[in-house]
Amino acid sequence: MAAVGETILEVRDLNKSFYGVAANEQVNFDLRAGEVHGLLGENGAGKSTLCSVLAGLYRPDSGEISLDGQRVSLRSPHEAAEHGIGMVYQHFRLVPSLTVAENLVLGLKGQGVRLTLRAVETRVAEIAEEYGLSVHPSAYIWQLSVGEQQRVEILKQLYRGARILILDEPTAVLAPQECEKLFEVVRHMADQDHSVVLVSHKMEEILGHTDRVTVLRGGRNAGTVPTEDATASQLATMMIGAEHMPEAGQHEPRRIDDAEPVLTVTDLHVTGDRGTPAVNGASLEVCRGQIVGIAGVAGNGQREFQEALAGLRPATSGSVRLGDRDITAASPRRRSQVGLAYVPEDRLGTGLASGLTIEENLVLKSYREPPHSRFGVLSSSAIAATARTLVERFDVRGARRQMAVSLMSGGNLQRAILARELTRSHDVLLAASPTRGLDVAATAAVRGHIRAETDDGRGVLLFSEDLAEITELSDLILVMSRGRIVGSYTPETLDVEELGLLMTGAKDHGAHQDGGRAA
Amino acid sequence: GDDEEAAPAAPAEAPAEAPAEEPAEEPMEEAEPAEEPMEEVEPAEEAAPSDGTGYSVAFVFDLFIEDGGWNTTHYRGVQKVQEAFPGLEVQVIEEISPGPAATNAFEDLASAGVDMIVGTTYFMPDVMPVAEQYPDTIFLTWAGWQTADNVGHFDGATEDGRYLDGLIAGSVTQSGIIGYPAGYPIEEVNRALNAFTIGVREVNPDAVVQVVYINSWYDPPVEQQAAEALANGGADVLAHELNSPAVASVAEDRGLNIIGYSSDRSEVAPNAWLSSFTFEWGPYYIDQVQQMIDGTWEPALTYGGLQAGMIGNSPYGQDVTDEMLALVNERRQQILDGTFDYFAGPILDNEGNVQVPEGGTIPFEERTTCCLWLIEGVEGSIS
Amino acid sequence: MTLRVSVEPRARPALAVRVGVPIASLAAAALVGAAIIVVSGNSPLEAYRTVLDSSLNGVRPITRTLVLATPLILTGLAAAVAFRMRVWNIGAEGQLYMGAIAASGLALWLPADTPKVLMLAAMIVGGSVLGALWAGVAALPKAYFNTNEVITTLMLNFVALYFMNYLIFGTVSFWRDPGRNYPQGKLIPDSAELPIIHHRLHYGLVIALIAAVVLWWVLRGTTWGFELRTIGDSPSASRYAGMSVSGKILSVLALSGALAGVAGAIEISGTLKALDPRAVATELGFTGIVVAAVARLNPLGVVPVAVLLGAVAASGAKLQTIGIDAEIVFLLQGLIFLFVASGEFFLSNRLVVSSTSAAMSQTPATEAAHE
Amino acid sequence: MNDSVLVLSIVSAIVAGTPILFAALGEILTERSGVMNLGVEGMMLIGGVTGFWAGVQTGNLWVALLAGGLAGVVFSAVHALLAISLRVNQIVSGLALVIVGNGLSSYWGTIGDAPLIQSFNGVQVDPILPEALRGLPAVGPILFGHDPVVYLSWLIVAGAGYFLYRTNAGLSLRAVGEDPAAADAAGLSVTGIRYLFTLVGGFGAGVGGAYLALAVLGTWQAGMTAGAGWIAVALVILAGWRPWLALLASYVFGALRTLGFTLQIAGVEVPSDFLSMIPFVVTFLVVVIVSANPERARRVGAPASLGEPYSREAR
Ligand SMILES: Nc1ncnc2c1ncn2[C@@H]1O[C@H](COP(=O)(O)OP(=O)(O)OP(=O)(O)O)[C@@H](O)[C@H]1O
Ligand SMILES: Nc1ncnc2c1ncn2[C@@H]1O[C@H](COP(=O)(O)OP(=O)(O)OP(=O)(O)O)[C@@H](O)[C@H]1O
Ligand SMILES: [Mg+2]
Ligand SMILES: [Mg+2]
Repeated sequence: MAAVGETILEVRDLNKSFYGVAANEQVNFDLRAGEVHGLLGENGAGKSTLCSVLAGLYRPDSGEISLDGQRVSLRSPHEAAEHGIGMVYQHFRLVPSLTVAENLVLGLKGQGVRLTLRAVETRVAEIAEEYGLSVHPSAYIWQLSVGEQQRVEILKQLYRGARILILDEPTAVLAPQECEKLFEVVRHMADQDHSVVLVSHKMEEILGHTDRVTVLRGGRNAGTVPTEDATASQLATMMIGAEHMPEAGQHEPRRIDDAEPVLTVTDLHVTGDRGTPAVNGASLEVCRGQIVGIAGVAGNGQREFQEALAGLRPATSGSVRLGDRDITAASPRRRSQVGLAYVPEDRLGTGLASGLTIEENLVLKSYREPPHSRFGVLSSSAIAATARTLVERFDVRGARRQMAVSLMSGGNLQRAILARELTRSHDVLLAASPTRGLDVAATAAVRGHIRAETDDGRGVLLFSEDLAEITELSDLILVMSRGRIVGSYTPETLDVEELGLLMTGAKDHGAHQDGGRAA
Repeated sequence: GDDEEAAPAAPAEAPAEAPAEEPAEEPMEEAEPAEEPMEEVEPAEEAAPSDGTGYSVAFVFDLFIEDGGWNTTHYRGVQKVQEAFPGLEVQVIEEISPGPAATNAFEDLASAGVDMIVGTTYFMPDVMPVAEQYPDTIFLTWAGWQTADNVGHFDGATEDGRYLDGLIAGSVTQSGIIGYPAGYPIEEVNRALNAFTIGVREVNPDAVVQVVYINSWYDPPVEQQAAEALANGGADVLAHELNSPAVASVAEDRGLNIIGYSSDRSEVAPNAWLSSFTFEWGPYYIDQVQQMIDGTWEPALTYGGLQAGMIGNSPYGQDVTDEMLALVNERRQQILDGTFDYFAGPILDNEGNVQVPEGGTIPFEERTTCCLWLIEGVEGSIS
Repeated sequence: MTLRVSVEPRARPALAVRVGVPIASLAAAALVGAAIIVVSGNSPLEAYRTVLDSSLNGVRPITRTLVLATPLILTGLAAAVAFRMRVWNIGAEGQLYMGAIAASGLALWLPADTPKVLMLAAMIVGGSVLGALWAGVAALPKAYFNTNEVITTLMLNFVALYFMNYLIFGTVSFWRDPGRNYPQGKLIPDSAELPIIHHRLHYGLVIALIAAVVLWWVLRGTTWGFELRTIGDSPSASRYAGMSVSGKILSVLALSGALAGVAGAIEISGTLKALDPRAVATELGFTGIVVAAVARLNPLGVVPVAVLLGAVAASGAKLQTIGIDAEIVFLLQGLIFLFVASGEFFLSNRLVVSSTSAAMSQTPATEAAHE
Repeated sequence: MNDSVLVLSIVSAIVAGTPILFAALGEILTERSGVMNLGVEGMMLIGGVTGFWAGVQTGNLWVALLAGGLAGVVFSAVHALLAISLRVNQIVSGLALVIVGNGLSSYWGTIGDAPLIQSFNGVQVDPILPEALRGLPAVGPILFGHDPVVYLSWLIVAGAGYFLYRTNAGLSLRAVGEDPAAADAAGLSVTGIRYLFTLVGGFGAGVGGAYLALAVLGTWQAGMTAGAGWIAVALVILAGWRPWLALLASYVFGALRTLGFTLQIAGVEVPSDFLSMIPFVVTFLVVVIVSANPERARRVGAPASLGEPYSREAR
């Protein structure tokens, strides 16, 4: 076991590209025993790619990796694990239909023939105890909240004796208290001489919880610095190469006593995928020109709530009114026709059809209307024209005419969705985690669009696990927990501490979770 | 529903309407198939003068010649032809399914100058359009009914052999139940079944024949299951009108007796084996080739049984006693002499209707359109 | 630095690739086929010459090939349209039987002096309707309970076969010509026969070709086709866009069944002239699935593939006359499927030789437009 | 008692169901790994002809079954290559196997001067348990009257059930079929496991075909399965990918067919064609009824990644 401070992992001139797009170019990286090493970069800077290479998931096109001075080749996650490298992926890699314990032993060698989970469960209990990662070993993954699932992922790596733990954007899905707990765990592991690679977009996390930080830009090294010498603006510069990041200007919360409600939800009940109740009696009101933000830990019924509002999931009881129209039973198409715009959490797969072209996706909701089609016959010229204008107005980049959108980047995917949704006439915008995983520039652009909504007297219902986003945008902040609205604040009355407690109020929200592997 | 009235009606209306709408059928009425093949078969017996050199014949099969059933019986005929005409060029084309594929096959052969093309199963609809275009080629098909200047058809009177098989089955059965898995409830099958049952009841008036139709000519796993079902029902003798050896091997496995269908199954079922009628296409084929060579060939609808030499019998199994053989041989001789008619009335069907009145019979030339009824003593139905 | 050969997905195959790969696959199949023919003691050259002579060399061979290809085009389209939406309709076989039953029934039921146009229209519409309804029996549970359609359509094939057999072999039905030595369907009147283009080639081919072109256009040029492609691509996105997935399942399976039904109707009206179960049940439906897949579910691609198979089938008997076993012919067909199907891989993936510098192969942009 | 129609029919159903059971078990394991192989019919035919050939050569049942199984393995390897490595549409690859298997087996079985189709195998498949047990009322014939292969199939059913739910390897198999990406990250070789169990499925189908030829039919016939392979595929779905239910389904399917014949003998006034439809209609109805209840549907649902090729770097 290497002494503290000694370099245990070293990456030289790593190259990896996809579809001829260079994700990592000549990347160098080194990791020391017992350090928490931050990895910072914009979307697509190559962070996940680098991590996936270290975890043995991706095969590098070229480059050297050495552990404890020995050159190694990590041809599979199994080989990486044997070298003590474990990764918690941006999108969790757990089998929903199996239990926690089963997921832990899955793929472990030397387990013997019989599946004996009892031993595992006791060992798990120990580790959980040691690192304060409480989960129920015999619970099914699909029953767990996202936060719990993340703990399972970390447990899994510790259980496998990982000495190098890679966490890819671990806080993206966590409530503040959960984040704090996570960083305690991380620190504790470092003290145990484990090394941790911490990927994040969030400056404060990097500054607050790492020993050194490596910044990637456009797949290349932008430098590695000790955290104590680093400043936010310096890192930002390294990240996006510009002196100052775009200002996310705080805005004036509106007084809305006079305004009439555009969206009224009364005592809504919705059932989840597994037949268990997901939303139990949620009520709220969104007025013209108002942004209502719903904060909450993933898996507390937000998704089912959104889907019910969008008409993708039937409401078992309660009512939804758009203006003075009752749309409780209306079809998704009808809702969109009468003025509901929806930016779903899952961009590729729900918001956009991944195999279709950008043009086709931009008319996904208006293809039936002239000029895009008449009497069921599509007009490719009209569709192309619409696409061209939208791409310009919303500055969608990287789109090629006949190319499947799955090849486009995260931020551009989101821009495309906004372009389509916001340009249809609507009174209410329903937006779910609209900036998750987007970099600063993209985030600023998206938030700008959302604010602009209220200026034209529309109402916005905003779901997000990112508290900062909620507080920055909302005129009214609601807290969702266990499928209910459990708290309500205006920006003035906001008490982040208390809000966080409400969000994480109870831990066994699992029953409402469906796999929880966010898009 | 419609079957009840349809079944008895069919034979009645068949002759009535046939001439009206199908003049081509008339040869059927006129031809006296009973003797027609008789006299003509003679020349085949004494060695043929020509050895067939310079002539060519092709046989088209819908399955392969080794199927151990229908196609094998025809292939035996082909081999007889080759023996009789060493110089004759003989081609065998297998696995031609009816429809356009068959039409193509016949066209290929005709255009290649083959003098006589024989379809060994019901290929008539596929042959007719080709025959029109190749008037110099002779076409023969099994069970066809519409002749043309260069098209004739043939069929074997299974019932002759089946009646004799029935005599044996009836004598052997202890349980008085005989299982009879068959393909489809069609005239030919029912006719043979009825004759078989007549034989059975002649020697064993209380015995019954249980028939099961599997609605396929070839489905070994299902044939096996049908045989099992019948054995489970108490049958101790199995007879069948199906092509695969599956039924025979069930009989052997379960210690029953087996009457085959047109081929000797004694290898599969050495202990269970009793006997089977056989199709003897050889004499007919040889005769037709001879006529072609002599230039005397005339289109005909040939329907021949024992008398025509188109129906024979396989070797008998160990359980067939001498007195059984004696009876069988006596009856065979009487049929050959024309002094015995197993279809002599009265005949009731298994629903109690009179199908053949006292003193009546089923005339040989009307047999091919019989029967859409099952005779008294058969358990099962064709509805 | 070391060279490494790696497999990389293609965004969009270039036109040259999309044409070249299938041809290469065919060549490979022909080679392996040649090997087998040699083993079976015959001359590959003679064999392949025979295939060409009896299928493509001359007007008559070509007409025969096309006669056999016609139903395959239609069943191929039937599979293509369903598979495009990831609805695995294995039931074209039974739907085709139903089409044949309906068409022959109408031809016999309508007065024989009905004008040809009306008669043919009635048969084809009738065939497509019954085919669609039969597919509907599987479509309803699929649409409303998401019942696995592979098993339901498979079971319905057996049921349809027994039903067709019943009509001719099981009873003296309206379809059956009574009092024949061997059960057979009543011949349809002349007014019900498709006119002949040449030799035995009938206008069913034209109907099939029109169907192919129309389906191709419908898939890319209509809202219906757009919805079908979207659902096939990502169901949740299409639900989000307000499309009715269950409704589409019904209409797609109905169209698929209708196409198979038309194939049955055309077989009756164009080649068989009577309902003959033995001639109708020749696996045209199953073969259509493979045709569609080999054609990469592209309606226009279905046509050449079907013709290719027609050509191989058309030479079946001729090959036997030169001493090649019937089974070898099936084997050749199977090989073609296997190889062309494998070729699929090289359409959606490319082998990349990479060295130190990241492989800079062509970007999606430089690759040709999609179908 | 022991020759009552009921008892005998149950016994017959077991005999008839056994070849299908072997094939279905193999296919269950294959599909559990996420690979769908519709080529069962073709693999059974290949296994049948090879097994029968081996039977004729050696006269030894076990050698023959092994040979049949191995032939199935070789044949399924083609599907593995196409479906797993080349990511070919699995339905197509399966159908191609059926076509090739049909041609190849018929060819082999009918060539030569002593073709298999005319040979008979000396293989003995007799009951193994003592007369005393076999004589017991009802249970005797039903439980103790079978040949060793039937008992082998029961062992395999139990083994497969134990394997799937009680062993680490079984856990890995289920994980690969449910979520290959997660299994991959957990250090399992998705490709390796899928290859292995595709071959296992081929083995099952091959043994099924060999048993059909050697024991059930006692002879080899070209295209002798006549759709049995397709029924096996259907029963896998009907059984909800569970070995025990597959056993039940195979026997019930056989029994339903026998029922149709029993009804014919009883002379019910229903055309035999419609009686022949019974097993297929019942299967259809059961599948629909099961899926009609979402809760039940989920429990007997297909492996989540069934039919989906997996590629590590695709996203
Ligand atoms: N799955 C993919 N296949 C092929 N090319 C891809 C894929 N994903 C991304 N690319 C290419 O890489 C480029 C950058 O993608 P990436 O997702 O990193 O964008 P990004 O930097 O995150 O931008 P944004 O900030 O808008 O998300 C895109 O232009 C896209 O063309
Ligand atoms: N599996 C893949 N297939 C194709 N392109 C990929 C794949 N993974 C990453 N890319 C591309 O490689 C580049 C780097 O992506 P990567 O996910 O490493 O960026 P990142 O820094 O993790 O971005 P983010 O902050 O959005 O997670 C991007 O252009 C991305 O689109
Ligand atoms: Mg990105
Ligand atoms: Mg990332």
